[in-house]
Amino acid sequence: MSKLLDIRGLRLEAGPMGGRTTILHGLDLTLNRGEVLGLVGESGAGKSSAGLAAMGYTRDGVGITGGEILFDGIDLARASAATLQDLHGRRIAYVAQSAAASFNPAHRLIDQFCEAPLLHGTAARAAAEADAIALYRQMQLPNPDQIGFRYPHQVSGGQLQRAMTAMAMACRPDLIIFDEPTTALDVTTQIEVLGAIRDVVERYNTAAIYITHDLAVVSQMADRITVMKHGREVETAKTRQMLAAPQEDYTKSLWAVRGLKRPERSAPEAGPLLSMRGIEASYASAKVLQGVSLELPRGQTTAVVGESGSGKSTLAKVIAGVLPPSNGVVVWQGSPLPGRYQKRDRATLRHIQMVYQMADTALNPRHTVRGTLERPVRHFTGLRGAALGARVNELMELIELDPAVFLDRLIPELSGGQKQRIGIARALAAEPEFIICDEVTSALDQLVAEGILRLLLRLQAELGLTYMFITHDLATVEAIADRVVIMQQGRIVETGDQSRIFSDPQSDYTKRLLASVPQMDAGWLNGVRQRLAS
Amino acid sequence: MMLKTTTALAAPTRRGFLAGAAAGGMALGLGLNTRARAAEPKKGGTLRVGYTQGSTSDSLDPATYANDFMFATSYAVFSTLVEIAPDGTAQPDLAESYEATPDAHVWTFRLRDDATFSDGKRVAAADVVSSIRHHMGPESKSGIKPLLAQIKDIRADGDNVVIFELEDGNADFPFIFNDYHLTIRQDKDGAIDPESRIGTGGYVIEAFEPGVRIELKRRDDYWKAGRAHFDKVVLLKVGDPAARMNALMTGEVDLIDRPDLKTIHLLKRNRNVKIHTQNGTLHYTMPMQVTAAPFEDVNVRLALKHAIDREAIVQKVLKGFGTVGNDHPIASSMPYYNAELEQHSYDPDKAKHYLSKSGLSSLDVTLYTADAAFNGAVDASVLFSEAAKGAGMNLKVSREPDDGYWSNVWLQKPFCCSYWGGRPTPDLMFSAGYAATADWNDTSWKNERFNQLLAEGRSQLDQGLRAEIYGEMQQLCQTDGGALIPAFGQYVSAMSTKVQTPEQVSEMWDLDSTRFIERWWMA
Amino acid sequence: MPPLMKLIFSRLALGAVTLLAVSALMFVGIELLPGDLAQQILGQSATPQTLAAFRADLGLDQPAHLRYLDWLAAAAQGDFGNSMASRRPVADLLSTRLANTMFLACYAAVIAVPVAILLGLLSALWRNSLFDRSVNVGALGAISMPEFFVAYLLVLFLSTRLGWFPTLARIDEAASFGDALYRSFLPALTLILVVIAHMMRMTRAAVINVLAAPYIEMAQLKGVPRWRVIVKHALPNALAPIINVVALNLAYLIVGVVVVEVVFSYPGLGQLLVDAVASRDFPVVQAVGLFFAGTYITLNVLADILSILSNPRLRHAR
Amino acid sequence: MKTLKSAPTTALLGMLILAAVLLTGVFAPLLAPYGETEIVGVEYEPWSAAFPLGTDNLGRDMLSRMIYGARNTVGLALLTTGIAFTAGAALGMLAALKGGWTDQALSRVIDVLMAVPPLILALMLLAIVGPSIPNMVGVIAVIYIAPVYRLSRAAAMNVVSQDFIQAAQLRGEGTLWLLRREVLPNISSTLIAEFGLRFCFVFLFIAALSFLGIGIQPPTADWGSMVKENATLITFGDITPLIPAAAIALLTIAINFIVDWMLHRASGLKS
Repeated sequence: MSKLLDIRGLRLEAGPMGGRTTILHGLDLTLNRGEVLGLVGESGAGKSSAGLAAMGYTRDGVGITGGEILFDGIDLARASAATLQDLHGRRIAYVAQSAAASFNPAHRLIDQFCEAPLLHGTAARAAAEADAIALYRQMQLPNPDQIGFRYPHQVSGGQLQRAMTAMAMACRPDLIIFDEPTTALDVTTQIEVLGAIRDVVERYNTAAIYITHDLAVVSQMADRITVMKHGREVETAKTRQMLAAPQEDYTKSLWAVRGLKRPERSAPEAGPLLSMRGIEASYASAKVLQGVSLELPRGQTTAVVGESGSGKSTLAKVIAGVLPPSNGVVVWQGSPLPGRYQKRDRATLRHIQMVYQMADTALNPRHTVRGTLERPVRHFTGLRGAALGARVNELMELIELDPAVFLDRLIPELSGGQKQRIGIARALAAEPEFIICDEVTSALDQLVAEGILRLLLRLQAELGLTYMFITHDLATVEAIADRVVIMQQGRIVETGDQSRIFSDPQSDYTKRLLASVPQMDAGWLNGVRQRLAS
Repeated sequence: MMLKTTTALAAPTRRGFLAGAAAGGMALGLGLNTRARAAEPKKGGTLRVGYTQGSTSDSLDPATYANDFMFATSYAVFSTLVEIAPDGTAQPDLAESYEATPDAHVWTFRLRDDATFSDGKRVAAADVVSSIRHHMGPESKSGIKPLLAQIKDIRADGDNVVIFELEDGNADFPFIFNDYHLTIRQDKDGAIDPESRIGTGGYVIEAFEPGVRIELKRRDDYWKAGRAHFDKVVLLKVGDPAARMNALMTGEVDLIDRPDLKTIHLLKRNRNVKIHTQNGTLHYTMPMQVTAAPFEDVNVRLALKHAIDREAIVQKVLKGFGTVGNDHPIASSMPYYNAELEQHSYDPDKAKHYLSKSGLSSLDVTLYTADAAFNGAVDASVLFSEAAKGAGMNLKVSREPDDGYWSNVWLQKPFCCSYWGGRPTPDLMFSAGYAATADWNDTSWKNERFNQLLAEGRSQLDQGLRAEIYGEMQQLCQTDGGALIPAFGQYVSAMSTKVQTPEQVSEMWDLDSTRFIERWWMA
Repeated sequence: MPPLMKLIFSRLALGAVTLLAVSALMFVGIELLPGDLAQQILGQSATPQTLAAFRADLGLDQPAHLRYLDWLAAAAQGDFGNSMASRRPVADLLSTRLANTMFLACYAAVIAVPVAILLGLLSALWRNSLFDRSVNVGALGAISMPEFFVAYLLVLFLSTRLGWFPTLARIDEAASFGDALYRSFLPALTLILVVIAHMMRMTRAAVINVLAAPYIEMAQLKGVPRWRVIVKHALPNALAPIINVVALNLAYLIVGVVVVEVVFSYPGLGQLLVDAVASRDFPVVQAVGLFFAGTYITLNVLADILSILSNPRLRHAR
Repeated sequence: MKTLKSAPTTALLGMLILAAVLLTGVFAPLLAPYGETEIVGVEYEPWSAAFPLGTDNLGRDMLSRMIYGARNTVGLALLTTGIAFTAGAALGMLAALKGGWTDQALSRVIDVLMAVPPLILALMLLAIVGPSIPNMVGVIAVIYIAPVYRLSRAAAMNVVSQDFIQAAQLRGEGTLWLLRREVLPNISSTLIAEFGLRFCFVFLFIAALSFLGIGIQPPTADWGSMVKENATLITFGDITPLIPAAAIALLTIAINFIVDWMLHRASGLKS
């Protein structure tokens, strides 16, 4: 097997002179022709930078400060701009995480497909278009003959992702860098995309670097896996080996995430804390919720599961009173709630709190942690002075952050996980009975997410909170939910105790959803596809 | 608007009527050839003039003339019954001669028979009657209307005699007809068409864009001998002083009015440019309304009169184009000028003295000003307030917008800047702006002795007594009057050396009393 | 694309309403101005009875709201009445000057817009290069000079010193097109210098802003040359803000040129409006004012529509 | 301090100049060799030891007038811009937060205001209220409220769509608090940047008004009217009017350097 790519002692540094931070400390990677290497790690591991560096490309402010990148004998670290320009798109191609953002909204898909072949002179326009359509067909895109003549915004995310893979294939490169190509997709679509990618890569025997944080996914795609942490290689092994017997503790810890289990709980106290009857809601003309009815048992966690567009977040908005329902009623402890939060009394506002998906936008970046917490405490409990300070410290203890260290930091100075904890603390400040958690973990790395989930479970145990947990990630559901509500296109398709839903799902959709969750088994993908095909 | 110095709005009637009655009184029906002649005029050439004034609202209707631009046009395209000659005498123009009954109650004007309109028609008595009537009667909004009030009746006697009957005798009556309002138009069944371009003047209108330009072409059949030398004349409105000077220096125009005095010393350096000045009776005033505090106290008035540095204003504002004033409106060049009067000058101690006499320790007054009042009024006011500081007074300068200055400030504010085009005789000057009854008594000064002398003077025929009377009146103005008159100005214009002027030009108003178009020529 | 149409129509309707409001505003403004036309024309010679006569003659004695409604009714039928001062139909008064103003504006725009955008693109392309910095400083210098001063400087050097161009921008029906171009070069240049900076800076900012988008990185990783990235990938997505700033400056070229008109005694609308305001000549103020407001609004609506069209998301529905 | 270190030289230069001008303004009486309006010599004296920049059209010391001019020009422009921003930003944020009718009403009024040519608006308003300095400040402020409103509305729109606003609303916070504590801090950098530019426009606008004769009243020295007062000299190649003009240009450029840097940082913070 001949080496296609050979990275030796690659150092990447970022930032201005003085405050430079090292992104990669002397990374070594090799890749043979036709081989697929999985690059795994949490955010900040430097896997994306490594992937881009493999193309001899670094983002603004990042510089290669050591080592070499031998692509087919050419050292990309020292290659001229012209050389790189010639290689990019022709022999090395790139597939970005968010296809929606990485397609130029101003041009049609096929024009963007043809750009590289034309520029590199590998094909004439007509030939390029024909090839595009052929590839679209191989990628199992719906009506491949026309789809290319659409604009990006007219095509769904999953299809875009496949179209981008096709585009990468345009010049039949020797190497493709896949940078988290499915992370932004729903599980059911993810399967299709993964399948399509793997087929085409195998078919043209293209070498690839597949970057992801999801071990289950990478185990479907890669021949070899390299685990990275903080810019360093942790361990590298053949996929099966890695799955069967991870050597390093860190690698093991990545597996361990699946270990989280909620405490067994006694049956719910009588009477739901909150219930909804025949809720209908719509944005402008588009109806998002159609006749949703459900009950949230006191002191338990109800997970609302669904893919994007299922209306699960809208449900949260209705309960919170941000989006008054056009029909139906929300009942809180037996009494109906006004549709608009403005009309609700402070007690109600206080007892229904929200924790948001994006901690970055959920917390005011111009406030300190103290400011963020003091305001609601004072607002709801009326505490002042020393008592106030004490309460804020208490909250910090609750979310396991050291007040001394964090209270006076600005929000942007916190990590993603810490921000999310502050978000929770802000909700707790109101001393609520009920908290809506809207995708609270989906933006976080698995280890961090697990921490948050543990915290939520602990708080529930200590404070007897009731959760409505909105998520698309079934692993999370399995970890913490007592009851599960499955939503699709604004309707509830199935409701039930967690164990029951997972053990024997009734509706087809639920079945498909469950089946689509990637498993830690290299054969899984094929299996699923056959099953779904039949 | 800002750059049309709105003086124009005021100008016509302020300096208009009767201007130019000569020092020696009147010379009725004198021949035309007594005028001193310069190097023989030469026909031909085009004169391009850059004018400060001129507005989009200009029209040919003689009742609406509001600025130099239209005055000049009026004199070039039309003509008047009487014109004031450079020597200040009244000369018949469209009229061939005129005579009055002994009591000067009835005036008979005989028209010349060779005067024709540009369409060839001969000027008839009816034309004159309708042209004058156009400015009379309740509907009229002509600036000269008040002066025609004295006319009881006009009638045509045959085709070329017009007879005026007056309310009272007025020996100066013919001078009225030099006014640009009173240009003669064609009669159409009892009235004139005010917008008509048909006139009796030396030029016809080729193009007229109000507020932009007017283009004139000489009439080959002009009836007046020895006039209208330029083949073509173009008047351009060039509001910005810098633009005017640039245009002159780059040879885009041959003549500009009101060059910026600030930079005239630099303009002089240009070899192809000559500066033209006229003395005349133009003077700048700062009227204090003697009915308003604190000006009702004569000592305050005197204090202020001694707190202004007149030399500085002549030098710095007029750039030497003028002479110091002595707080009365009679120019040294005018008859009956009182040379004995001691000259008021900048004297802080005196000012303080008068101030203490008025019982005031300090003085806080506001002087309202705008360059609309006169070119440099703002600077003059600033100089004044600086000088006044020296006399322990706080003189606040408030700059008003140029537009509406004459309607909103003059005659309204107790202390402001103004100017007078001046009058040829003390009697006319005093009656216009200082008589108790005068519409434009802008100081509301009502001095019994003064008004009594004014009446006497008008009827008095003995020159010696007249001198005494007017001498005393000047003294009264100076010591008691409300008008602070820092300086007499000159009309300044600049022109290419190619432009030739007669040795003697009429000095009353700028540019040969705005008759330059038919009097001047190209070398 | 009905939604787009709806958008355009609503914009237009809004424009009309705004226009109405502006006319009312201007009317009130003139009403509040000290003095009226009669006083302005009669100046100091105004005696109460002449004033009264004049006012009656002009219809100024009628109550304000009536005068406004009368005017509005007539204007609705396209009749803007006569100038109170000169008695000439407003239409005649406007026609030539309107032409002049448009001529000057187009003249300046035809040069300024492409140059500005080109400079903007180049300085975005060679960001932080010497070129970029010098263009930037030059632009700032240009906007930081008072307009009339820029004009004077141009006159000094190009006219009085070198004698290349006339200082008076006299254009009359006699002048040929070439003539007109030559005579009004200095005012045009002044305007160009004034507007170019703003547009150029905006273009640069907009393009640079887009350069941060993932699809730009994608393009580079497809081996697309830098200039092509800028022109083909960045520019189309930066159009909206550029169009808007261009519209804004075009409006300025038509509306905001009073000072330049004064310095070069150029017979344009600005001068007319200022005159009319000074002489309280209501019909003229209204006509010109409305024309200006109309231009501004039209240009903005146009800009909106264009930026909508430049956005495929809105151009091609899902 | 840390941020200052990271500032590019251009920005530092800008701040240096701005600081210098401001200090000059504040300490004008101490720095100026002669009084603001004091007539100390013959008009248009050439540069000399006594009059480092010569004298102006009335024989006042140019240098002293420049120094006092710094105070008046910058002071007034600051005041005017300040007013325009307080009002414009408040209204803009309110419109963004409330949306619906409040937004519609305000935005339409602003549209009308913007549709009238600013210079004409200024001429009219000043003719109505009379051209005193307070009036001028007021009028220009009113005129500049419009663009500021639009900017702050647009900026605030991005903020109000974020969850922390919703969180505060669900808490039942009052409008004022939302504007002051939640929205304002997040658009301040944009506003400051805009402030710099508007500030320049404002004193150029004042200069234009002076040129048309209704600007700052004499004998007050401000750079704009100083250019105007001596502008005709340029015709003859005398550089006297260039001095205040250069001062204006310098200040504008300086401020824009700072602004560019701030904008850069603002965008940096977002990403």
